[in-house]
Amino acid sequence: MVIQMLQVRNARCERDGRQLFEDLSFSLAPGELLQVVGGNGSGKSTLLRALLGLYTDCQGDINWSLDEAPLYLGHRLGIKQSLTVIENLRWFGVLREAPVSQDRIDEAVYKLGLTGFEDSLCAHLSEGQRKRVALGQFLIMDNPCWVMDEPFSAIDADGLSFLMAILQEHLDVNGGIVISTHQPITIDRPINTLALQ
Amino acid sequence: MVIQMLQVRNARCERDGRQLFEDLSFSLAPGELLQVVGGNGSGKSTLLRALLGLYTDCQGDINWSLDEAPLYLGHRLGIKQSLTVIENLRWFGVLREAPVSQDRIDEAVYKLGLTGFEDSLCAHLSEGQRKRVALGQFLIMDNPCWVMDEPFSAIDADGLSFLMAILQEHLDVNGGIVISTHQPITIDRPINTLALQ
Amino acid sequence: MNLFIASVQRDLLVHFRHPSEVLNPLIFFVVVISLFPLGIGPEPGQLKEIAPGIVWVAALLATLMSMDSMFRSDFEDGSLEQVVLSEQSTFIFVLAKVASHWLLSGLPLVLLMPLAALLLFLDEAGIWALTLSLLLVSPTLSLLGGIGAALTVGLPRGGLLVTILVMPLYVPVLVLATAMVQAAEAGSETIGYIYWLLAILFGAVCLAPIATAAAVNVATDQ
Amino acid sequence: MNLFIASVQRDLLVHFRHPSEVLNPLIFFVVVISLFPLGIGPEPGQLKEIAPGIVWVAALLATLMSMDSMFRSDFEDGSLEQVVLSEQSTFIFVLAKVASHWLLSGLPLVLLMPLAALLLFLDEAGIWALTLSLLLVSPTLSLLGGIGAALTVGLPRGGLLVTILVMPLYVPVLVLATAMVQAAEAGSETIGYIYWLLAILFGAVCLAPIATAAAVNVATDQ
Amino acid sequence: MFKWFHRLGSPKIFFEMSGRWQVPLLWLSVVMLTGGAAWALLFVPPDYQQGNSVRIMYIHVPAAILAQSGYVMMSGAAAVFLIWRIKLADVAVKCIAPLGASITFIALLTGAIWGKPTWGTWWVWDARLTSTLVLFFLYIGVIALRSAMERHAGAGRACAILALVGVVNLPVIKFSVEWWYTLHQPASFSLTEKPTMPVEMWLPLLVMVVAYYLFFFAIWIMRIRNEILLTEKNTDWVKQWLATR
Ligand code: HEM
Ligand SMILES: Nc1ncnc2c1ncn2[C@@H]1O[C@H](COP(=O)(O)OP(=O)(O)OP(=O)(O)O)[C@@H](O)[C@H]1O
Ligand SMILES: Nc1ncnc2c1ncn2[C@@H]1O[C@H](COP(=O)(O)OP(=O)(O)OP(=O)(O)O)[C@@H](O)[C@H]1O
Ligand SMILES: [Mg+2]
Ligand SMILES: [Mg+2]
Repeated sequence: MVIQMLQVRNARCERDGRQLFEDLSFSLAPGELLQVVGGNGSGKSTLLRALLGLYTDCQGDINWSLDEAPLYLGHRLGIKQSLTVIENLRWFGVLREAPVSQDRIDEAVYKLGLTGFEDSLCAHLSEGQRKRVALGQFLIMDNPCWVMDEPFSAIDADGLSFLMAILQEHLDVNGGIVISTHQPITIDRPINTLALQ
Repeated sequence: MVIQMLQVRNARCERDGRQLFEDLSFSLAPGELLQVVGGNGSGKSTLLRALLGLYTDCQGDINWSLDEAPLYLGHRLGIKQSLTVIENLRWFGVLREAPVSQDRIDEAVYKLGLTGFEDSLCAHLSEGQRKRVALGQFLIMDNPCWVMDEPFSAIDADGLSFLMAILQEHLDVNGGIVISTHQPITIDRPINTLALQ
Repeated sequence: MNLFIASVQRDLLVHFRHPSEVLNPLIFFVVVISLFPLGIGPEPGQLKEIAPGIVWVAALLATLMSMDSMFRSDFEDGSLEQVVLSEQSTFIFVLAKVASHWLLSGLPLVLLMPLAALLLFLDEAGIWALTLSLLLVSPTLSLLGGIGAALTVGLPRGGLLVTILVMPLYVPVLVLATAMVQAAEAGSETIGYIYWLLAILFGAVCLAPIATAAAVNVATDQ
Repeated sequence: MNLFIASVQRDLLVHFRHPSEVLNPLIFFVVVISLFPLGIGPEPGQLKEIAPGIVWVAALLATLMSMDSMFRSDFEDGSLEQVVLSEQSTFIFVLAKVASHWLLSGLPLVLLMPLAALLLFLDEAGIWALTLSLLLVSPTLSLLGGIGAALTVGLPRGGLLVTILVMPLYVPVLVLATAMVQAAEAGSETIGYIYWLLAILFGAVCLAPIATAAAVNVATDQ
Repeated sequence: MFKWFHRLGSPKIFFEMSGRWQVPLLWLSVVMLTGGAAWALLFVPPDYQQGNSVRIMYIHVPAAILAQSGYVMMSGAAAVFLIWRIKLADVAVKCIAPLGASITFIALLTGAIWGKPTWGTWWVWDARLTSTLVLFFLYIGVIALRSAMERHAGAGRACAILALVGVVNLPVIKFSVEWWYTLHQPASFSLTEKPTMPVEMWLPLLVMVVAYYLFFFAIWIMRIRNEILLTEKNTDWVKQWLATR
């Protein structure tokens, strides 16, 4: 039997008197991608936050068996406007106690298409460029599990195909991904979907 | 000869020492849709804001010939978190001095899929629902020109096809649309594209 | 005019959603006032002498503390650029913002003033002069403060900067107002001061919103 | 420990991006202090008597004005939830935040204190006691203020509320500190006060970050 | 006239014209400054009441006068920038603010130093002193706003607005503070009436005032030229100019 990264049993959540989801049970094994789908307001973001313990008003059992906490990209990007791209990436490393080499950062900046913007303040970037910086955390660290809330929004077509490639890569090294998105995911792998509502 | 809604000649813009666009000339006639395309950071948002006079550090001639100012949806949605959906929609009406009837608002709320959320504070909505509220301004007013900066991001599949329908409708009544988006526009009409970079 | 009324209504609505927000300036005011006796020592004679000053400074600080938020939320959520776009007069909008700021932080202080003055052993003539002067001056404070608030709205942390920009503008009103209170306590004529304060208020109503509207236009240009 | 240093560095970096931000608390302090004579009247004798109180209140206000922003920007851009997620100790992070707040708004005030005291005609013994008391007290102010800042970070406008929450906590420190200054001016022993202030500081360092960290966890839960 | 104005508004033309004026202006002001100072320190007889401390006057009074007209010049430039959007006017505002603040600080400092022997105290909350202090704060406000908005495109316009608001306020401050002062302070050391000075005291003062103005202009122009070089460093004419150095 594979050891599951994440095991959820009978999750249930109510917000503002509306039932969002109920009796939700699922699991995530290494090398699996779980796509949460559902209309606007169906509770995708709420579910992801609940998984991470960032929203605690849900019932149910949520069990992680990981050595390192999962990486998370949410609607709030977690990057600071008055720091530069590089400084923001470094800070992600500090938070996760991950030793991030300069080479790795340079490579990430290159892959993200931010060459030339290394020392620009994030306040001076475009919407999509800021999103790219936040996505950088997945490139500079090796945490096995990723939780991504709409990583594709604001990203252009090139960026999209690059993102698909890194998702695929991460699965290939037995990483796990929980992702919510309104756009189709085009990777060469089976995708588990979890439909809300 | 058709009277153009918007006529731009030799627009040029530089930001942070980088040339965004140069020698840009185009026009928008009633019933036309102009799609601005380009990668992240290519200057789409900057161009749209410059057209509206919200960014003045660009050179070139920008001439509008409209009776009513265009409606604008930007990266900042312009809705207030501590007001309800209805209150926010009414405020859009006040700003444009448009007499908006209750029926019209109810209809918009219904079309936006926000039934049941009329009196929810926008702070308590999901990302996509908030975007829908901001899109509501296009439903409750009749201004001939729309300027939309990535109206589709955060919107689900249903919402997307609904949006395409209203774009089409607006063009059918001889409205003009300037839109920037990373997703393809699927309407039954010729689309002018303006590629940046 | 429609915009004016709707905008004031909107601001009041937003505030009354969190009823505590309405009380906050008042509580702040009382807290600051009760802090002074702690810092200075509680002798009534001394307190009474400097009471008008203390009350004035507390009122000023309460106004300044709430000043930074006058345009900030509208700027950050994009409402401000919608106003600029709408081709309605930014002057009217700014005036409405100032009016609701005054209704929410100036007027309550005026109403609370008599109580505060009592706390500091002021006598009756002083109390009335104090309340009247605050009534005349607080709209001017909101009007002038609006300029600072609009100038700093695009910056990450405006609070302190607003104070620095606005304080020199406040000096004349502060000086006239305390002079008026002292004149009243000494039993002399105060009508001259009243005229002056009214004249300043009138000037501020006409001119300050122009500067504020210009600053709003600068802030949304980005 | 790594987190502590990196976090302080990050905050200093953000501030020094706008060098004016570093000067602002100082200018604010001087501006507020010069406001009092305007409000109270310019007689030197009277000013000198209440000077320690004025300086204290001004320092308090400068601290309070910058308090609200301690966690706000981190909360709004999502950095705070990243910290909570990271499984690093929130206690350390909070301590780092408080430390940089003190470095940026407490320490400069301590350094400026002698000048401010001169403006208000204080004598030498008073100046030294004032500076020393502020040095001992300002870290406590930052520590206690952090609790209020974290509790209100999720609310639209925290500024005034922070003051209201935190002020009662400040009272004992304020009372001790002014008593110490008055003792020094009267030429009596101050060592007892110093021990007390140190004890309070020590207690605050150990306990306040626990409360603040808990409040941070509540704020990100949504 | 307007055309000339616009021409001068071009950084390049201003740079060329000011290049010819800058050096003579600076020399003239330095000569007058040293000459005036020597005259004041060595040849003017000590005052029968104040003794030698009266010599501070020759530093203090010109600085105090210049502090105020500096603000007027700054707001003039601000108005030009807001109305005609001439970039050079913004540069002028940017360059004059720290100068004005410094000269105001000098006036405050020398006044305080002078106050110690004559009034027995460094500082009183008198009308003129208070309004000078407020003037100082007004300058500081413009500087603080500028440096806070460093990277904003709107920094220039924001500072210009603030400077203009300040100039409207300035007379009101003077008036109110004077009134307040006359209510509370005995007029023992009134500054408002011009002392009836003998000519041999008055003439060097005039020289010093003119010298201060010239020096102020010289520094201002130098700062503007520096700023122009920085902002236009990528243009051809600056590169050519640098090549000829
Ligand atoms: C910090 C303290 C002081 C400040 C801020 C200050 C400020 C000023 C100002 C603003 C002026 C007006 C310049 C003008 O005419 O436009 C002035 C002029 C003058 N000050 Fe002071 N002053 C200070 C202290 C003193 C002292 C201690 C004295 C000597 C007793 C003094 C003597 C004068 C004289 C003689 C004038 C020229 C008056 C005239 O020609 O109108 N000042 N000062
Ligand atoms: N406030 C700002 N200050 C300075 N430069 C900026 C600012 N905003 C954007 N830029 C720069 O201008 C360029 C264009 O930005 P813009 O937002 O117009 O791009 P965009 O095409 O809308 O991108 P996206 O698809 O990511 O939204 C970017 O390279 C960015 O670095
Ligand atoms: N802070 C909040 N307070 C109260 N209710 C909330 C809050 N945030 C979201 N909700 C409610 O919870 C529901 C689910 O929101 P959630 O953000 O999880 O949706 P979502 O599936 O992520 O939608 P989207 O696709 O728009 O991002 C929504 O109906 C919303 O009304
Ligand atoms: Mg969501
Ligand atoms: Mg964009």
